[in-house]
Amino acid sequence: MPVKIAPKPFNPAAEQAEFEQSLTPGSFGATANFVGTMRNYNEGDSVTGMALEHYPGMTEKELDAIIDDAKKQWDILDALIVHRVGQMHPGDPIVLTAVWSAHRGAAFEACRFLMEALKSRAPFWKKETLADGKHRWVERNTSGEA
Amino acid sequence: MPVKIAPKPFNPAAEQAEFEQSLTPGSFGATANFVGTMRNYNEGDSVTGMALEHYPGMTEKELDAIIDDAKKQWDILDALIVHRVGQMHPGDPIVLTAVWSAHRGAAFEACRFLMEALKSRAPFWKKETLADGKHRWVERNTSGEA
Amino acid sequence: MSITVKFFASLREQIANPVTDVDSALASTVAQVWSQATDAPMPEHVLCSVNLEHCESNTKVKDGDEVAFFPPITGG
Amino acid sequence: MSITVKFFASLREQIANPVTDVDSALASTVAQVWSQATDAPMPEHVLCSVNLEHCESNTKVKDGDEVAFFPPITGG
Repeated sequence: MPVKIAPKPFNPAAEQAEFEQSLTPGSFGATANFVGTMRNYNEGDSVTGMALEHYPGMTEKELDAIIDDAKKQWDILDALIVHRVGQMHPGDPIVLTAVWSAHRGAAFEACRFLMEALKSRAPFWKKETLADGKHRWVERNTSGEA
Repeated sequence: MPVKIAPKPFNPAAEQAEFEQSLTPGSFGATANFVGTMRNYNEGDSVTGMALEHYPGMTEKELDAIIDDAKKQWDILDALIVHRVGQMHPGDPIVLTAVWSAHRGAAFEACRFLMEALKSRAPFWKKETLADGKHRWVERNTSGEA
Repeated sequence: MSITVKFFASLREQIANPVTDVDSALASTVAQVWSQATDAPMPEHVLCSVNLEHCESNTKVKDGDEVAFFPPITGG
Repeated sequence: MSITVKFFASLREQIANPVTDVDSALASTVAQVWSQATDAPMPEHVLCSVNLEHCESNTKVKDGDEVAFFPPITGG
Protein backbone atom coordinates (compact mmCIF):
# COMPACT_ATOMS: atom_id res chain seq x y z
CA MET A 1 0.00 0.00 0.00
CA PRO A 2 1.67 3.21 -1.13
CA VAL A 3 -0.50 5.36 1.18
CA LYS A 4 -0.68 5.01 4.94
CA ILE A 5 -2.41 7.06 7.64
CA ALA A 6 -0.52 6.62 10.91
CA PRO A 7 -2.51 7.20 14.11
CA LYS A 8 0.62 6.55 16.21
CA PRO A 9 4.22 7.84 15.95
CA PHE A 10 5.99 6.30 12.96
CA ASN A 11 9.59 5.85 11.92
CA PRO A 12 10.05 7.25 8.38
CA ALA A 13 13.23 5.26 7.69
CA ALA A 14 11.59 2.00 8.79
CA GLU A 15 8.49 2.68 6.68
CA GLN A 16 10.64 3.44 3.68
CA ALA A 17 12.84 0.37 4.17
CA GLU A 18 9.80 -1.87 4.54
CA PHE A 19 8.19 -0.52 1.38
CA GLU A 20 11.46 -0.78 -0.51
CA GLN A 21 11.44 -4.55 0.01
CA SER A 22 8.66 -4.74 -2.59
CA LEU A 23 11.06 -3.34 -5.21
CA THR A 24 13.76 -5.37 -6.98
CA PRO A 25 17.28 -4.41 -5.81
CA GLY A 26 19.23 -2.95 -8.72
CA SER A 27 16.05 -1.92 -10.57
CA PHE A 28 16.17 1.67 -9.32
CA GLY A 29 19.03 4.15 -9.18
CA ALA A 30 17.43 7.03 -7.31
CA THR A 31 15.38 7.47 -4.16
CA ALA A 32 14.27 10.90 -3.03
CA ASN A 33 12.44 11.37 0.21
CA PHE A 34 11.09 14.15 2.34
CA VAL A 35 10.19 14.05 6.02
CA GLY A 36 8.13 16.79 7.60
CA THR A 37 8.75 16.97 11.34
CA MET A 38 6.83 18.85 14.01
CA ARG A 39 8.74 21.95 15.08
CA ASN A 40 8.65 23.36 18.61
CA TYR A 41 7.85 26.82 17.26
CA ASN A 42 5.57 28.38 14.66
CA GLU A 43 4.90 31.95 13.66
CA GLY A 44 7.03 33.24 16.51
CA ASP A 45 5.34 31.16 19.21
CA SER A 46 6.53 28.20 21.19
CA VAL A 47 4.44 25.11 20.32
CA THR A 48 4.21 22.18 22.74
CA GLY A 49 1.77 19.86 20.97
CA MET A 50 -0.32 19.40 17.87
CA ALA A 51 -3.48 17.51 16.92
CA LEU A 52 -3.78 16.43 13.31
CA GLU A 53 -7.30 15.83 12.01
CA HIS A 54 -8.17 14.24 8.68
CA TYR A 55 -11.21 13.18 6.68
CA PRO A 56 -11.16 9.38 6.73
CA GLY A 57 -11.88 8.04 3.28
CA MET A 58 -11.32 11.27 1.38
CA THR A 59 -7.77 11.73 2.66
CA GLU A 60 -6.63 8.27 1.50
CA LYS A 61 -8.42 8.71 -1.82
CA GLU A 62 -6.76 12.05 -2.44
CA LEU A 63 -3.29 10.71 -1.53
CA ASP A 64 -3.81 7.78 -3.92
CA ALA A 65 -4.79 10.25 -6.66
CA ILE A 66 -1.68 12.35 -5.98
CA ILE A 67 0.56 9.31 -6.42
CA ASP A 68 -1.28 8.39 -9.62
CA ASP A 69 -0.73 11.94 -10.90
CA ALA A 70 2.99 11.70 -10.14
CA LYS A 71 3.22 8.39 -11.99
CA LYS A 72 1.61 9.97 -15.04
CA GLN A 73 3.93 12.96 -14.99
CA TRP A 74 7.27 11.28 -14.25
CA ASP A 75 8.96 8.01 -15.09
CA ILE A 76 9.04 6.57 -11.57
CA LEU A 77 8.94 3.01 -10.26
CA ASP A 78 6.88 3.67 -7.17
CA ALA A 79 6.05 6.17 -4.46
CA LEU A 80 5.09 6.08 -0.80
CA ILE A 81 3.22 8.54 1.40
CA VAL A 82 2.84 8.09 5.16
CA HIS A 83 1.00 10.79 7.12
CA ARG A 84 0.51 11.01 10.84
CA VAL A 85 -2.83 11.89 12.46
CA GLY A 86 -3.85 12.41 16.09
CA GLN A 87 -2.04 14.01 19.00
CA MET A 88 1.69 14.58 18.49
CA HIS A 89 4.70 16.29 20.01
CA PRO A 90 7.64 18.39 18.77
CA GLY A 91 10.16 16.23 16.95
CA ASP A 92 7.53 13.72 15.80
CA PRO A 93 7.51 12.96 12.08
CA ILE A 94 4.34 14.32 10.44
CA VAL A 95 4.74 13.13 6.89
CA LEU A 96 6.99 11.02 4.67
CA THR A 97 7.00 11.15 0.89
CA ALA A 98 9.38 8.88 -0.98
CA VAL A 99 9.91 8.18 -4.67
CA TRP A 100 11.94 5.49 -6.45
CA SER A 101 13.09 5.90 -10.06
CA ALA A 102 15.86 5.00 -12.49
CA HIS A 103 17.28 8.53 -12.66
CA ARG A 104 17.51 11.33 -10.13
CA GLY A 105 15.57 14.03 -11.99
CA ALA A 106 12.28 12.15 -11.80
CA ALA A 107 12.78 11.17 -8.15
CA PHE A 108 13.54 14.73 -6.99
CA GLU A 109 10.74 16.32 -8.97
CA ALA A 110 8.07 13.76 -8.17
CA CYS A 111 8.96 13.84 -4.45
CA ARG A 112 8.56 17.60 -4.41
CA PHE A 113 5.30 17.30 -6.34
CA LEU A 114 3.89 14.83 -3.79
CA MET A 115 4.54 17.26 -0.94
CA GLU A 116 3.15 20.32 -2.70
CA ALA A 117 0.07 18.43 -3.90
CA LEU A 118 -0.50 16.89 -0.47
CA LYS A 119 -0.29 20.30 1.19
CA SER A 120 -2.92 21.76 -1.11
CA ARG A 121 -5.22 18.80 -1.82
CA ALA A 122 -5.19 16.19 0.96
CA PRO A 123 -7.62 17.00 3.78
CA PHE A 124 -5.54 17.34 6.95
CA TRP A 125 -5.80 20.09 9.55
CA LYS A 126 -3.41 21.06 12.32
CA LYS A 127 -4.39 22.42 15.72
CA GLU A 128 -1.48 23.64 17.79
CA THR A 129 -1.12 23.68 21.56
CA LEU A 130 0.91 26.71 22.67
CA ALA A 131 3.17 27.05 25.69
CA ASP A 132 0.41 28.79 27.65
CA GLY A 133 -1.93 25.84 27.09
CA LYS A 134 -4.10 27.62 24.52
CA HIS A 135 -5.04 25.95 21.24
CA ARG A 136 -5.13 27.43 17.76
CA TRP A 137 -5.89 26.06 14.35
CA VAL A 138 -3.16 26.57 11.77
CA GLU A 139 -4.93 28.73 9.22
CA ARG A 140 -3.10 28.10 6.01
CA ASN A 141 -0.16 26.20 4.61
CA THR A 142 2.72 28.29 3.36
CA SER A 143 3.82 27.93 -0.23
CA GLY A 144 6.83 25.72 -0.92
CA GLU A 145 8.96 28.85 -1.17
CA ALA A 146 8.69 29.54 2.55
CA MET B 1 31.37 15.32 10.28
CA PRO B 2 28.98 16.27 7.50
CA VAL B 3 31.09 14.51 4.82
CA LYS B 4 31.99 10.83 4.86
CA ILE B 5 33.76 8.60 2.33
CA ALA B 6 32.60 5.02 2.85
CA PRO B 7 34.97 2.27 1.68
CA LYS B 8 32.45 -0.39 2.72
CA PRO B 9 28.67 -0.77 2.11
CA PHE B 10 26.73 1.77 4.17
CA ASN B 11 23.13 2.09 5.33
CA PRO B 12 21.82 5.53 4.31
CA ALA B 13 18.98 5.53 6.86
CA ALA B 14 21.37 4.62 9.69
CA GLU B 15 23.88 7.31 8.63
CA GLN B 16 21.10 9.89 8.48
CA ALA B 17 19.65 8.86 11.86
CA GLU B 18 23.08 8.97 13.50
CA PHE B 19 23.82 12.42 12.11
CA GLU B 20 20.37 13.67 13.10
CA GLN B 21 21.20 13.00 16.75
CA SER B 22 23.45 16.05 16.63
CA LEU B 23 20.42 18.23 15.88
CA THR B 24 17.89 19.38 18.47
CA PRO B 25 14.52 17.60 18.09
CA GLY B 26 11.85 20.16 17.21
CA SER B 27 14.38 22.61 15.78
CA PHE B 28 13.82 21.52 12.19
CA GLY B 29 10.63 20.94 10.25
CA ALA B 30 11.95 19.54 7.00
CA THR B 31 14.41 16.85 5.98
CA ALA B 32 15.04 16.07 2.32
CA ASN B 33 17.28 13.26 1.30
CA PHE B 34 18.45 11.54 -1.82
CA VAL B 35 19.99 8.09 -2.17
CA GLY B 36 21.75 7.05 -5.36
CA THR B 37 21.77 3.26 -5.70
CA MET B 38 23.73 1.10 -8.08
CA ARG B 39 21.50 -0.19 -10.85
CA ASN B 40 21.97 -3.58 -12.52
CA TYR B 41 21.84 -1.96 -15.98
CA ASN B 42 23.29 1.09 -17.71
CA GLU B 43 23.10 2.33 -21.27
CA GLY B 44 21.29 -0.80 -22.37
CA ASP B 45 23.81 -3.23 -20.84
CA SER B 46 23.57 -5.50 -17.86
CA VAL B 47 26.00 -4.39 -15.14
CA THR B 48 27.22 -6.83 -12.48
CA GLY B 49 29.68 -4.72 -10.50
CA MET B 50 31.24 -1.32 -10.18
CA ALA B 51 34.46 0.13 -8.81
CA LEU B 52 34.33 3.69 -7.53
CA GLU B 53 37.61 5.60 -7.46
CA HIS B 54 38.17 8.96 -5.80
CA TYR B 55 40.95 11.44 -5.15
CA PRO B 56 41.60 11.23 -1.40
CA GLY B 57 41.94 14.69 0.05
CA MET B 58 40.47 16.58 -2.88
CA THR B 59 37.18 14.69 -2.82
CA GLU B 60 36.54 15.47 0.86
CA LYS B 61 37.60 19.09 0.37
CA GLU B 62 35.24 19.50 -2.57
CA LEU B 63 32.31 17.92 -0.71
CA ASP B 64 32.93 20.24 2.25
CA ALA B 65 32.93 23.20 -0.13
CA ILE B 66 29.65 22.04 -1.71
CA ILE B 67 27.97 21.93 1.71
CA ASP B 68 29.37 25.39 2.51
CA ASP B 69 27.94 26.68 -0.77
CA ALA B 70 24.53 25.21 0.06
CA LYS B 71 24.59 26.86 3.50
CA LYS B 72 25.32 30.22 1.88
CA GLN B 73 22.52 29.85 -0.63
CA TRP B 74 19.73 28.42 1.56
CA ASP B 75 18.57 28.80 5.12
CA ILE B 76 19.38 25.28 6.29
CA LEU B 77 20.39 23.86 9.66
CA ASP B 78 22.79 21.24 8.41
CA ALA B 79 23.61 18.83 5.61
CA LEU B 80 25.20 15.42 5.26
CA ILE B 81 26.94 13.72 2.35
CA VAL B 82 28.05 10.08 2.45
CA HIS B 83 29.67 8.62 -0.69
CA ARG B 84 30.77 5.06 -1.25
CA VAL B 85 34.10 4.16 -2.84
CA GLY B 86 35.64 0.80 -3.79
CA GLN B 87 34.10 -2.32 -5.27
CA MET B 88 30.30 -2.50 -5.13
CA HIS B 89 27.34 -4.49 -6.41
CA PRO B 90 23.89 -3.74 -7.84
CA GLY B 91 21.54 -2.53 -5.13
CA ASP B 92 24.35 -1.01 -3.06
CA PRO B 93 23.85 2.62 -2.04
CA ILE B 94 26.37 4.88 -3.81
CA VAL B 95 25.58 8.25 -2.29
CA LEU B 96 23.40 9.90 0.33
CA THR B 97 22.71 13.62 0.48
CA ALA B 98 20.49 14.90 3.28
CA VAL B 99 19.46 18.41 4.34
CA TRP B 100 17.69 19.65 7.47
CA SER B 101 15.86 23.00 7.55
CA ALA B 102 12.93 24.83 9.10
CA HIS B 103 10.88 24.86 5.90
CA ARG B 104 10.58 22.45 3.00
CA GLY B 105 11.61 24.75 0.16
CA ALA B 106 15.17 25.11 1.40
CA ALA B 107 15.52 21.40 2.18
CA PHE B 108 14.33 20.26 -1.26
CA GLU B 109 16.38 22.80 -3.17
CA ALA B 110 19.58 22.41 -1.20
CA CYS B 111 19.37 18.60 -1.40
CA ARG B 112 19.05 18.79 -5.17
CA PHE B 113 21.92 21.28 -5.30
CA LEU B 114 24.19 18.95 -3.31
CA MET B 115 23.62 16.13 -5.80
CA GLU B 116 24.07 18.24 -8.92
CA ALA B 117 27.19 19.92 -7.51
CA LEU B 118 28.65 16.61 -6.36
CA LYS B 119 28.10 15.07 -9.80
CA SER B 120 29.95 17.89 -11.52
CA ARG B 121 32.61 18.90 -8.97
CA ALA B 122 33.55 16.07 -6.60
CA PRO B 123 36.24 13.78 -8.04
CA PHE B 124 34.74 10.29 -8.25
CA TRP B 125 34.94 7.90 -11.20
CA LYS B 126 32.94 4.79 -11.93
CA LYS B 127 34.22 1.69 -13.70
CA GLU B 128 31.54 -0.84 -14.53
CA THR B 129 31.87 -4.61 -14.80
CA LEU B 130 29.53 -5.96 -17.49
CA ALA B 131 27.82 -9.34 -17.63
CA ASP B 132 30.52 -10.68 -19.97
CA GLY B 133 33.22 -9.80 -17.46
CA LYS B 134 34.53 -6.80 -19.38
CA HIS B 135 35.17 -3.48 -17.68
CA ARG B 136 34.37 0.01 -18.90
CA TRP B 137 34.76 3.47 -17.43
CA VAL B 138 31.57 5.51 -17.25
CA GLU B 139 32.42 8.44 -19.50
CA ARG B 140 30.20 11.22 -18.31
CA ASN B 141 27.45 11.97 -15.82
CA THR B 142 24.05 12.73 -17.27
CA SER B 143 22.42 16.03 -16.44
CA GLY B 144 19.80 16.04 -13.70
CA GLU B 145 17.11 16.01 -16.39
CA ALA B 146 17.87 12.42 -17.37
CA MET C 1 -34.24 11.21 0.80
CA SER C 2 -31.32 12.91 2.51
CA ILE C 3 -27.82 14.24 2.03
CA THR C 4 -25.19 13.59 4.68
CA VAL C 5 -23.34 16.71 5.86
CA LYS C 6 -19.97 16.85 7.62
CA PHE C 7 -17.90 19.71 8.99
CA PHE C 8 -14.22 19.39 9.82
CA ALA C 9 -11.60 21.11 11.95
CA SER C 10 -12.21 24.75 12.92
CA LEU C 11 -15.51 24.80 11.00
CA ARG C 12 -16.85 21.94 13.09
CA GLU C 13 -16.06 23.93 16.23
CA GLN C 14 -17.53 27.16 14.85
CA ILE C 15 -20.84 25.84 13.56
CA ALA C 16 -23.38 25.83 16.38
CA ASN C 17 -25.69 22.83 16.30
CA PRO C 18 -24.93 21.69 12.76
CA VAL C 19 -27.33 19.16 11.27
CA THR C 20 -25.84 15.97 9.90
CA ASP C 21 -28.57 15.30 7.33
CA VAL C 22 -30.30 17.65 4.91
CA ASP C 23 -33.50 16.89 3.00
CA SER C 24 -32.38 16.37 -0.60
CA ALA C 25 -35.61 17.97 -1.82
CA LEU C 26 -34.47 21.26 -0.27
CA ALA C 27 -30.90 21.36 -1.65
CA SER C 28 -29.71 20.85 -5.21
CA THR C 29 -26.27 22.47 -4.85
CA VAL C 30 -23.51 22.36 -2.26
CA ALA C 31 -24.24 25.98 -1.29
CA GLN C 32 -27.86 25.06 -0.61
CA VAL C 33 -26.73 22.16 1.56
CA TRP C 34 -24.75 24.66 3.63
CA SER C 35 -27.77 26.95 4.02
CA GLN C 36 -29.95 24.03 5.14
CA ALA C 37 -27.34 22.76 7.58
CA THR C 38 -26.55 25.99 9.41
CA ASP C 39 -27.67 29.58 9.88
CA ALA C 40 -24.07 30.80 9.66
CA PRO C 41 -22.94 32.47 6.44
CA MET C 42 -20.46 30.39 4.41
CA PRO C 43 -16.90 31.64 5.19
CA GLU C 44 -14.94 33.02 2.26
CA HIS C 45 -12.22 30.38 2.13
CA VAL C 46 -14.29 27.31 2.98
CA LEU C 47 -13.57 24.21 0.91
CA CYS C 48 -16.10 21.53 0.08
CA SER C 49 -16.39 18.02 -1.24
CA VAL C 50 -19.09 15.75 -2.61
CA ASN C 51 -18.61 12.02 -2.13
CA LEU C 52 -14.95 12.49 -1.12
CA GLU C 53 -14.09 14.62 -4.19
CA HIS C 54 -13.17 18.30 -4.04
CA CYS C 55 -15.98 20.42 -5.51
CA GLU C 56 -17.26 23.96 -5.94
CA SER C 57 -20.14 25.56 -4.05
CA ASN C 58 -22.34 25.38 -7.17
CA THR C 59 -21.69 21.64 -7.63
CA LYS C 60 -24.98 19.72 -7.95
CA VAL C 61 -25.96 17.26 -5.24
CA LYS C 62 -28.50 14.47 -5.06
CA ASP C 63 -30.10 12.10 -2.60
CA GLY C 64 -27.55 9.88 -0.88
CA ASP C 65 -24.57 12.18 -1.43
CA GLU C 66 -22.08 12.99 1.31
CA VAL C 67 -21.18 16.67 1.40
CA ALA C 68 -18.34 18.01 3.56
CA PHE C 69 -17.16 21.50 4.43
CA PHE C 70 -13.72 22.30 5.77
CA PRO C 71 -11.20 25.12 6.19
CA PRO C 72 -8.03 25.47 4.08
CA ILE C 73 -5.86 22.36 4.25
CA THR C 74 -2.91 22.49 6.64
CA GLY C 75 -1.39 19.02 6.48
CA GLY C 76 2.09 17.94 5.49
CA MET D 1 62.56 21.39 -6.77
CA SER D 2 59.72 19.23 -8.05
CA ILE D 3 56.00 19.13 -8.71
CA THR D 4 54.05 16.00 -7.82
CA VAL D 5 51.88 14.64 -10.65
CA LYS D 6 48.90 12.30 -10.35
CA PHE D 7 46.62 10.69 -12.90
CA PHE D 8 43.25 9.19 -12.00
CA ALA D 9 40.78 6.66 -13.37
CA SER D 10 40.86 6.00 -17.14
CA LEU D 11 43.72 8.49 -17.60
CA ARG D 12 45.90 6.56 -15.19
CA GLU D 13 45.31 3.41 -17.24
CA GLN D 14 45.92 5.18 -20.56
CA ILE D 15 49.13 7.00 -19.76
CA ALA D 16 52.07 4.70 -20.39
CA ASN D 17 54.85 5.08 -17.82
CA PRO D 18 53.70 8.37 -16.32
CA VAL D 19 56.23 10.17 -14.16
CA THR D 20 55.14 11.11 -10.67
CA ASP D 21 57.45 14.12 -10.28
CA VAL D 22 58.28 16.90 -12.70
CA ASP D 23 61.17 19.32 -12.37
CA SER D 24 59.57 22.64 -11.41
CA ALA D 25 62.20 24.51 -13.47
CA LEU D 26 60.73 22.92 -16.59
CA ALA D 27 57.04 23.62 -15.98
CA SER D 28 55.37 26.87 -14.99
CA THR D 29 51.79 25.94 -16.00
CA VAL D 30 49.58 22.88 -15.60
CA ALA D 31 49.78 22.21 -19.36
CA GLN D 32 53.58 22.19 -19.14
CA VAL D 33 53.40 19.72 -16.25
CA TRP D 34 51.38 17.43 -18.52
CA SER D 35 53.97 17.71 -21.32
CA GLN D 36 56.79 16.89 -18.92
CA ALA D 37 54.92 13.96 -17.42
CA THR D 38 53.90 12.14 -20.57
CA ASP D 39 54.41 12.05 -24.34
CA ALA D 40 50.66 11.65 -24.89
CA PRO D 41 48.69 14.68 -26.08
CA MET D 42 46.32 16.10 -23.47
CA PRO D 43 42.79 14.73 -24.14
CA GLU D 44 40.12 17.31 -24.94
CA HIS D 45 37.95 16.81 -21.85
CA VAL D 46 40.68 16.25 -19.29
CA LEU D 47 40.19 18.01 -15.95
CA CYS D 48 42.98 19.18 -13.69
CA SER D 49 43.67 20.40 -10.19
CA VAL D 50 46.48 22.13 -8.34
CA ASN D 51 46.78 21.43 -4.63
CA LEU D 52 43.33 19.78 -4.52
CA GLU D 53 41.56 22.72 -6.24
CA HIS D 54 40.02 22.56 -9.70
CA CYS D 55 42.10 24.59 -12.16
CA GLU D 56 42.63 25.43 -15.83
CA SER D 57 45.43 24.17 -18.05
CA ASN D 58 47.06 27.61 -18.01
CA THR D 59 47.04 27.80 -14.19
CA LYS D 60 50.53 28.63 -12.85
CA VAL D 61 52.39 26.05 -10.81
CA LYS D 62 55.40 26.22 -8.53
CA ASP D 63 57.81 24.00 -6.66
CA GLY D 64 56.02 21.76 -4.17
CA ASP D 65 52.64 21.84 -5.88
CA GLU D 66 50.56 18.71 -6.44
CA VAL D 67 49.02 18.61 -9.91
CA ALA D 68 46.40 16.03 -10.87
CA PHE D 69 44.77 15.11 -14.17
CA PHE D 70 41.53 13.19 -14.45
CA PRO D 71 38.63 12.44 -16.81
CA PRO D 72 35.13 13.92 -16.44
CA ILE D 73 33.64 13.22 -13.03
CA THR D 74 31.18 10.32 -12.82
CA GLY D 75 30.30 10.04 -9.13
CA GLY D 76 26.96 10.31 -7.40
